[in-house]
Amino acid sequence: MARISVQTEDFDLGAEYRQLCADAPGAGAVVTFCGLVREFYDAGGADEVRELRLEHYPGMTEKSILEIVGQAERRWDLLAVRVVHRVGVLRPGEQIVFAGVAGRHRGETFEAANFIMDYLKSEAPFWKKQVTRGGSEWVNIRESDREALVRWQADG
Amino acid sequence: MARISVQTEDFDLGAEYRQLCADAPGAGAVVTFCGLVREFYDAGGADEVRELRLEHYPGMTEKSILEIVGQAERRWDLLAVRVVHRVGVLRPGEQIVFAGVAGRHRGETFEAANFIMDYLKSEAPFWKKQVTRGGSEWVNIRESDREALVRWQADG
Amino acid sequence: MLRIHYFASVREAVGRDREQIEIPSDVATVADLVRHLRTVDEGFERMLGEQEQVLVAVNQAVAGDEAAVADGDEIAFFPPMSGG
Amino acid sequence: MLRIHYFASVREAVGRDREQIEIPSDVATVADLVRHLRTVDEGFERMLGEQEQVLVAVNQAVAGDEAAVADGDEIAFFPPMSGG
Repeated sequence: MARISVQTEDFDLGAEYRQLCADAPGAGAVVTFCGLVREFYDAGGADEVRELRLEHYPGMTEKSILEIVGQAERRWDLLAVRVVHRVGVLRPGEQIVFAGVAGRHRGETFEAANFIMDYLKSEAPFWKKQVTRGGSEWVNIRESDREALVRWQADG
Repeated sequence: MARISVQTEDFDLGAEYRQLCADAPGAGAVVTFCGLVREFYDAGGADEVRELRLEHYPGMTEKSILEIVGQAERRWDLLAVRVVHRVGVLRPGEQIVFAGVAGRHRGETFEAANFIMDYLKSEAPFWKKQVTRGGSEWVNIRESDREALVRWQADG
Repeated sequence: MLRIHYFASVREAVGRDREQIEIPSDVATVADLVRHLRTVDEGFERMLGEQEQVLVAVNQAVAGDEAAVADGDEIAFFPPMSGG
Repeated sequence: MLRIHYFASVREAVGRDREQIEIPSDVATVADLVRHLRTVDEGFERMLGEQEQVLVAVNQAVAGDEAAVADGDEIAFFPPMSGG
């Protein structure tokens, strides 16, 4: 059972968690990850972020997320997965992304949630532009996120 | 900022998450783990679990959890940590344990939440007894949980 | 006919977000298409010079230089993703 | 005076959850205390025979055989933890 959404609206982590539990009777472990807009981004230097603009590729985005979730489902014995990714204009402190995984045991549930986030950050067609007092610029993927992908492939 | 509770009452994951965010302005990542009572436990064989009785060592429990959280806070740059562990009589599907971590980046936040759960399972004085139709028996720690501890010590 | 989409910094550099072009007879792969666009489109050529890395998707899947391009395909050019 | 607590399967095997004992003059470590309890307490001796593994805490911290035990200490015996 996988549910994915790409949306401009905010989401409610408590409600997403309850849905995961409802989708996964018999689950022993539920891991949720929530990404929030930070005030300072890596590419950004010292200037405080006023807003983040999230652009995506409609159609390919949903396809990519389903593909990533499918990879996780083949790799681990999961009971339910939920991914929500927001697009549009977001301000510091706002929620950007949610990934929730329900499984029988803790280890695989943690691993799957982390795996989904690793791939989501670098294989789903989203792009962040940060707006600071000094202007606006595109956020580059952090080097550590690329390394994360290499790690999963080596584990494969 | 760390908050811990040992309680018989249930908890609300959405409320715990909101508190974590309030305790951690500037956070970029929040990971939550929730453990639920399963219908079949490892020590249990084929008999369905009717209830789980959670016993603990008042005083030492709180001390142990704070010690585990302190270790995580020294190891990673965390902004807020919350642990709730229930005791008493629980039924299948009920929430047993919550661990939430707010941090600047995703990797360390995932690692810290997983680390806290690893130690909580085998170093905090909680004991589970499962009641099935056939009787009741104490749940032994799973071998994979012991291995998890060895792994963290090797990483140390 | 090819539908071409541009996203993020690539979109800004090219100066438009989408277009449709007749597929030239000598374009059979992504590499052929890139060669064609560089020749006929100054904005595209300038974009390639400015961008550190440009990815290509054919029909909504990331593709390499040798991927086939055929009439009716949806092609997209964009920088490395930065979601999550 | 020592306060002794028993938990979980150890509690059930010993048949009580806590007690207070005068500390004998020859008890200076956890090992000494275990030896003493095995001698004076049949339930304790039987429990040790039945349990696969018994842990000891001195003043709410898990301790080894050689840990010091002194008047006023809180001692606990219990099986390996199984929380989470």
